[in-house]
Amino acid sequence: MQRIGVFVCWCGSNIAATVDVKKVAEELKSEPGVVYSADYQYMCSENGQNLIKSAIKDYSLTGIVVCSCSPRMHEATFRKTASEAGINPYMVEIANIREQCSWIHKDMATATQKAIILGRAAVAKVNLNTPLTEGESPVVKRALVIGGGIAGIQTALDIADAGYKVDIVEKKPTIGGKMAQLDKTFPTLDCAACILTPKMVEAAQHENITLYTYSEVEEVKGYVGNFDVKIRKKARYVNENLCTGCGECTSKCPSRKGLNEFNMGLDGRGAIYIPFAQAIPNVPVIDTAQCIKFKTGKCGLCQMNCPSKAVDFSQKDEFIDEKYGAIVVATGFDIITLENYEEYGYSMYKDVVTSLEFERLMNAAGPSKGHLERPSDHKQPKTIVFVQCVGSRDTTGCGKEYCSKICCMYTAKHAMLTREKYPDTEVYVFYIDVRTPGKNFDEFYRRAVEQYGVHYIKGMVGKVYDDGQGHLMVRGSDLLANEQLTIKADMVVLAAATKADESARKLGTMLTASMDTNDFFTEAHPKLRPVESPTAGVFLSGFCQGPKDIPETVAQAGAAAAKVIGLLAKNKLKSNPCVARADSLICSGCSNCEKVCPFGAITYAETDVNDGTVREKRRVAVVNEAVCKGCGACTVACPSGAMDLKGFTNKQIFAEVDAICRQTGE
Amino acid sequence: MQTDRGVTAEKEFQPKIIAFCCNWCSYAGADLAGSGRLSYSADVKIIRVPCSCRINPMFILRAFQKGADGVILAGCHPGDCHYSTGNYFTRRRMTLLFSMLDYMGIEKERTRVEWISAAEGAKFSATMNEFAGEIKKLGRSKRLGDLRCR
Amino acid sequence: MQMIAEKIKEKIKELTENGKISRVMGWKKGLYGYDSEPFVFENGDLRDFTYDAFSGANLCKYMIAQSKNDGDGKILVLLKPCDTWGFELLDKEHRIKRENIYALGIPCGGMVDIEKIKKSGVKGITEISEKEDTLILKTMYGEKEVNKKDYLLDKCLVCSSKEYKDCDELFMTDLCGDTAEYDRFEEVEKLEKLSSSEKFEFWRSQLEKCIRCNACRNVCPACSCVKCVFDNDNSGVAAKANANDFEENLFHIIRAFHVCGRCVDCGECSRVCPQNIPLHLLNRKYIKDIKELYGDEDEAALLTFTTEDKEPSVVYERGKNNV
Amino acid sequence: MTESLIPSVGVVTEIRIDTPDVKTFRVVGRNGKKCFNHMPGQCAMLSVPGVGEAMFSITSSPTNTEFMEFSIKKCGCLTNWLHMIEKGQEILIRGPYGNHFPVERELKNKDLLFIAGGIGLAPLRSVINYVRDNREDYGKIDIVYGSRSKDDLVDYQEIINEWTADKDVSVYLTIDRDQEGWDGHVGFVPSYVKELDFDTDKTVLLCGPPVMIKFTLQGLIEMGFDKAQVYTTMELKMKCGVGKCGRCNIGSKYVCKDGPVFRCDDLEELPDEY
Amino acid sequence: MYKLPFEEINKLFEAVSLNTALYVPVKKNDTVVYEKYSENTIYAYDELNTVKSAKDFFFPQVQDIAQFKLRGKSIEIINNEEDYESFAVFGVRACDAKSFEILDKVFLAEPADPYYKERREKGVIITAACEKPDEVCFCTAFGIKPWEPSGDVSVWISGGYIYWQANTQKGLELTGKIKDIFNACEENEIEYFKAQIKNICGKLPFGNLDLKYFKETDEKDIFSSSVWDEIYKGCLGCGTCTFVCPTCQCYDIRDFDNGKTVERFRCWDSCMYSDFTKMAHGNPRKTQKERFRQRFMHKLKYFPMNNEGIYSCVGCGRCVRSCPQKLNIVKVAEAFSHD
Repeated sequence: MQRIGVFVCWCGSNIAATVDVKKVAEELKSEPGVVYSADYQYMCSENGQNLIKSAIKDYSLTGIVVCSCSPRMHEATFRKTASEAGINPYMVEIANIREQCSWIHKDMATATQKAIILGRAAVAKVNLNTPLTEGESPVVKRALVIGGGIAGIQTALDIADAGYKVDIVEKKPTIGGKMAQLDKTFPTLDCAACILTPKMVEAAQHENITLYTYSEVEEVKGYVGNFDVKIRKKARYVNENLCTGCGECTSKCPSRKGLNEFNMGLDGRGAIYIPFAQAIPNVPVIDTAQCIKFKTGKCGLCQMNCPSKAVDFSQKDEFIDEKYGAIVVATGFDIITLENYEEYGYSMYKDVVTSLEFERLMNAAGPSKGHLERPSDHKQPKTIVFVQCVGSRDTTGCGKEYCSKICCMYTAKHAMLTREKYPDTEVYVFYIDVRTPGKNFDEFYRRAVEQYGVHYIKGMVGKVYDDGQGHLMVRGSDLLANEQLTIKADMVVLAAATKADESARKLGTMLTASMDTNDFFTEAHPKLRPVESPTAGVFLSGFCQGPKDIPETVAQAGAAAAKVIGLLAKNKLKSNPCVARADSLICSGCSNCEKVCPFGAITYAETDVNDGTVREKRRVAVVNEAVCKGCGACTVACPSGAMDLKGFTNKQIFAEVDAICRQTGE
Repeated sequence: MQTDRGVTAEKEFQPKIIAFCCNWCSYAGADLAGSGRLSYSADVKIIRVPCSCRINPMFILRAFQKGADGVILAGCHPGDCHYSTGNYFTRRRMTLLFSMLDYMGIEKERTRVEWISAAEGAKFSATMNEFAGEIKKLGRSKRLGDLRCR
Repeated sequence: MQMIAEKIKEKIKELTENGKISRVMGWKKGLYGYDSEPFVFENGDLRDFTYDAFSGANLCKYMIAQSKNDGDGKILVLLKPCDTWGFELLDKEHRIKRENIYALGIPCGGMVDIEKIKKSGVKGITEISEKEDTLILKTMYGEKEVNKKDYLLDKCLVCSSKEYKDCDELFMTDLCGDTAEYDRFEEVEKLEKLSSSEKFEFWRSQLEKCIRCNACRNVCPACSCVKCVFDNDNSGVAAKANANDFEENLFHIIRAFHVCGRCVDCGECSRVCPQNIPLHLLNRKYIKDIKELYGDEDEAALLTFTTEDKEPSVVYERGKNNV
Repeated sequence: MTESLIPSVGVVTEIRIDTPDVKTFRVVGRNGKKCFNHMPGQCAMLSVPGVGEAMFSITSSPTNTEFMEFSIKKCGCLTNWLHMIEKGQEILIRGPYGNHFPVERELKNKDLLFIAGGIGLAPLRSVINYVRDNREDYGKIDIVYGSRSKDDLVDYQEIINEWTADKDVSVYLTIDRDQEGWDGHVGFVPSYVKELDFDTDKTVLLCGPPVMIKFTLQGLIEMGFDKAQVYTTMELKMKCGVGKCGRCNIGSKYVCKDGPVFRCDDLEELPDEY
Repeated sequence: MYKLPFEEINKLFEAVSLNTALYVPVKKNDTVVYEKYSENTIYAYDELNTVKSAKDFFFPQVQDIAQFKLRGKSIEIINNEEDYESFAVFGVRACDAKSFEILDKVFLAEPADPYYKERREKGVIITAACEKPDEVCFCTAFGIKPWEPSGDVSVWISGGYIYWQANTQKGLELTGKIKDIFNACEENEIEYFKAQIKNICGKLPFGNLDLKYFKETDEKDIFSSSVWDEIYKGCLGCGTCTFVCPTCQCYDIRDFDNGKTVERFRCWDSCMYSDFTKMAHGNPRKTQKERFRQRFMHKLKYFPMNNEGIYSCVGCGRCVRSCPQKLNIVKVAEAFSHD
């Protein structure tokens, strides 16, 4: 049984004008456990708090109830007061008799009666409160960034600049990501490589950044502040420390059948290759599926020609175990495959290309050295048709339901650049809607239409077919003119929908970070916490959270970095003590709670249980208090009631219900 | 073989209504209703829970047992849950619970779920008034109640 | 059936001799021919082993206790198709040590409800023999023959699948009879169509019979909690008896809710109720609801969600047509 | 006679803290008088509405005509609650229940050896004080009492101030492990009893945790005692107190009605269920 | 002895119910229960037994004891003022009639249970002979004669007549009040009927259930027999057998807080439940084996030891019929008889 003190606040006249505070104090005095009750003009004032403190001492109170304003206002204040007077801050309950009572009721009798009932409920709850202590856990001052695109690089740089160690894990042989493949960027038309490569170099040279390229995250354990991560460093068969990046090997490789991924397969590369000239690290990698040495055991020309003896066919995958305080997901995006869109003829006609391929074709470092030529016969196309929303905003189930966000703008960019470089080229764009909500976006689009004379056609393309004479016939509808039209084109460019990178799902599972049905990571709060995952210590940067253009990605990358820096700046993490707790004597280990936990805070352990009757080793739920946020979803999923929420226990809520329902008219 | 001890003098019927409010949206909505002086029925008493997903069907049944005439749950709008997914679970749980109550012939109007954000003080007040009015019309909960507590 | 029982026995002997199993959870012949009981046969002693028209009991739940000790070796459990669903659930919820169990799927052509035979007026049954679908009943008041198919357990009348889940081996399962044609939601639909007060009356008249013996709970493969909330004095809802109608309702509502989405519709709750309360109608209501509201999902309905789920108000709307 | 299971109100007039987990509660009726009379070894049902009801042995001697005392160890829901109350709190009490030590028959004129461990002193204290108050009816008194530590010795003040002061009463205290400020014996009760090497013509009253009872009894037999010389008391879950609710039986005997006091040779006849 | 044409049985019920509340077995909602007689009551004479036994009349599943009001440190006791109305139960079978004698030994033993005692005194038991005993019946093993049931009044339904015979003072008093409705009858009119039943009882498969082992073996030896290790395994630990049993009498005492007072009541409990003997620091009956053993040891050994050899079983067959997994006392007795 507690010794409870009740403190009824007048809040000046805010409460006292409609609630008979003396009567409330008097009535609550006879509630079970209450040994002291008082009223005062302003409980939150220093005098009011002193009143509480001295009552705690004089009456050896173990719990207090403050009947006052909303707990959202002053709960923290009174908790501090209690704590200063030597009782646990969680032995405080607030009865909200201002917002929920005096301010909304006019009749004194009604309001007083209600205030008494609210006070009773609070007393009933405090009777069952137990002292709670905030958990503490140390923070490892190191961050992991998964993904080495612009998002990952920017996040890593910002964190590193703040003085914390950062590791970047990139599954490809080089960092840079999708941005490195781009030609120009909208709406400013500055060169992507020119702004990205310095950042790549900076990341590589930063003393606080370690790059793990050609590497993947293998396993994640632990929780916020204390993640244990295993990283697989895939064998490149080239010793990074010895290699000077001279490129001798790549030129000597006799196999030329490899498709150059960086150029979207538009040209070839050797089995040992450096993805592109500015790759970081500038170290080749061997494609074992292509390499003659790996396939037949004979060859080894690269090894023989390497001046620094860096080629090593016996290299094995390496594993690195590292501890991190925070993890940033920056896995980026990819574009969908187009097998569901046979009507566009992508797999049939070489001259039907995706926008990303077009990007490479336009690029000075691309397969055609920046000269626009079509893949089939390397002739310069005279008529180009761009098709937007290929797989985006698609509710048929073939593609993605969401808008890929960037296509409108890059298509306008492509159209504009084409017209600028090759004014004799006719450019058509089929669109459903043109979406340009960004700084200078609409102006950019209008320039394409007005200044560069790009033909925008609102409508869909129904079919792309070959006219037998080397032309692509694009049949579509013009919804504004309300007519069917067929355009004889030399080249068709498809704005294929974006999708989350395929590594995201596996990673999401490892991180117990929730994802939406499109495999984009879910943010902790869509408005208020857009760069945090609901899983504490996991942050989101860039496209992995949802479609974004470069400036948005960089902005979010910086925001994620700021959050990480905020976390790493702490030496210890204090955790909310109102978290779930599993009673191992009752827990059946059924895993139902784990399935509803949005934070991955519940794990299971074979535990010795002994309830005096049964002694056995049993699978029992364990709550990681540093990760649990205290929502209580698990408590209802648990049929046996083994899972309870501290601070809001089943018994406490029952007691509140009972107190409110208790008859009074005696 | 039970004894009926439920003899109470009927005054004007004053329903007992419990509103479980999630801390982040609906409780804040109630606060906003308060600071906006948007009056609602005094028969409604609020119990604060961290998230609507904390509400166990047993709490609702317990309220009816102890004499409540109506129980309303208020939480963040789907998609806006402070804990990201809590109210999605609430939605399923309560849909199924209410469906069962209905199937057993217990007036479905006595239970309700509403999504009320922290900005919707007016909605909070209007919802509570409307609910209280409905319960008043329905009268005392007889089908789901414990005579001992009357 | 007797042939099948003999074959099963041979199979058991073979598995025992191969050292694959150490004991067998099966049915033991009873006193009257219709009361075979769940029994653990040990040391290869299969005396009184039976598998007959009355082996309706689902043995899967015994596996919780029987598989606990690693030192005891493997136990063979005989499972009819519908028994395997509960077995799979127990496995999924980590309630059994699957590695200590050898699950043998066995054929089932529907089990007989002795109470139905008795209700048809047959008294004093002392012995029963089976000949194909005919049951020959020896009674204190003479002999009688009945067709097995006329007296199937309610759960068998709505047999929906002969699919075996999570078994180590299937044995003669091609001998399974057909699934039933009967619509298992028919009774639920009938109730749904009643007015609110008719529904109330119906359930009152049923639940008032409840003696709170816990048979429904204890037999249920979904009710496998180490300690049930209703037994836990600390839970706030513990009770040993229904003090009044509220407690009758409370117990069954909460039980239905706790198994909601997990219930495998094995029908054991109704089979074991000494008061013949059609408890399956509660659980089946949930199965129907889930099907209608959420469709087929891999996860139990209450352990998952979609952002497009129906609002709880769907309950009011659905009920509008029948006040 | 009938037993309606309806308790009467008792007032807790005094609470003494004995050990970190044992408190002794003084209880009288509302009229300030004893709630009822009892014999040494008998029990009473104490309860708090909504919390629980449980059986406790009455620790005070029947010769105390003013009040009853209960020494209660904190271990469950009700006892936790009792440990939190303050003076003046009303509780519910019914009884007395069960049999008692045969102070008027078999124990009369005998030399008595009391052996207690921990809270096991509670039921024996009633007999010890009864015997001390009727000193001429009994022979020599030896008391062996042991506990985990000095702090865990129940009734320590009374033992030191009164019992050891009595003539013809020998008190032997022991604690399980050595600790500062203790110059008495250290060791477990069963071995201490053997060390003390008592005459085997004594009648033994034994109470304590099951393990201690088991080993002490073994030791006594080895020393030459007969089981028929040893009395002990049992504790099982009880609800009614009158042998009807059906849960406290050991074999055919109900602890609440046929016990709690058993002679060890009788106990041996019963199935080994405790 | 009196008689009355069977089709006029409601006339009898009417007459009895004018004097005292009358309960009659009826079929209701797929079960057989006692129902307070009203003109719509249809006596389920062809049902051998009610699903639950008749013990409820004297030992209801829930019995209020008292209420307590707490205020500050004080407790006020409010005694329940319960009116015990007089009543008659019709159609009790011989087994259940015998069960009351067994319950008497518990509840009327010093100190008597006032609730039971009061109800027992207020109740008139009208038994009915069993025309068609069932295979699950084994009452004869306990010396019960279904052709001659005990009770305050016994009735036989045979040859289109219902025969009425008062056995006790209570029975005679009731008979005195209603005898006008009866026809006169020869004492030996139903001898043939009785003989018929007796003859059928001879065919009861377990009418001579062998309990020698329990009678002759020492309690400790039965207790430690290895047979228990095998036979309990099918037991689910539910309370069905104990709740339908006419002689099971274990109870729990519990409190309920109704918001105004704390109500103390007692309710049936079952030794089959795991928490039956559970204490804060342990449980002497750790597994279902111990609980299962307790139930049958109590019925077949402990109870007879304490009560002149009378078993705490009347062979009504309810547990045989109701056990979800078909375990029962007959199987237990049989398991030991083969030992």
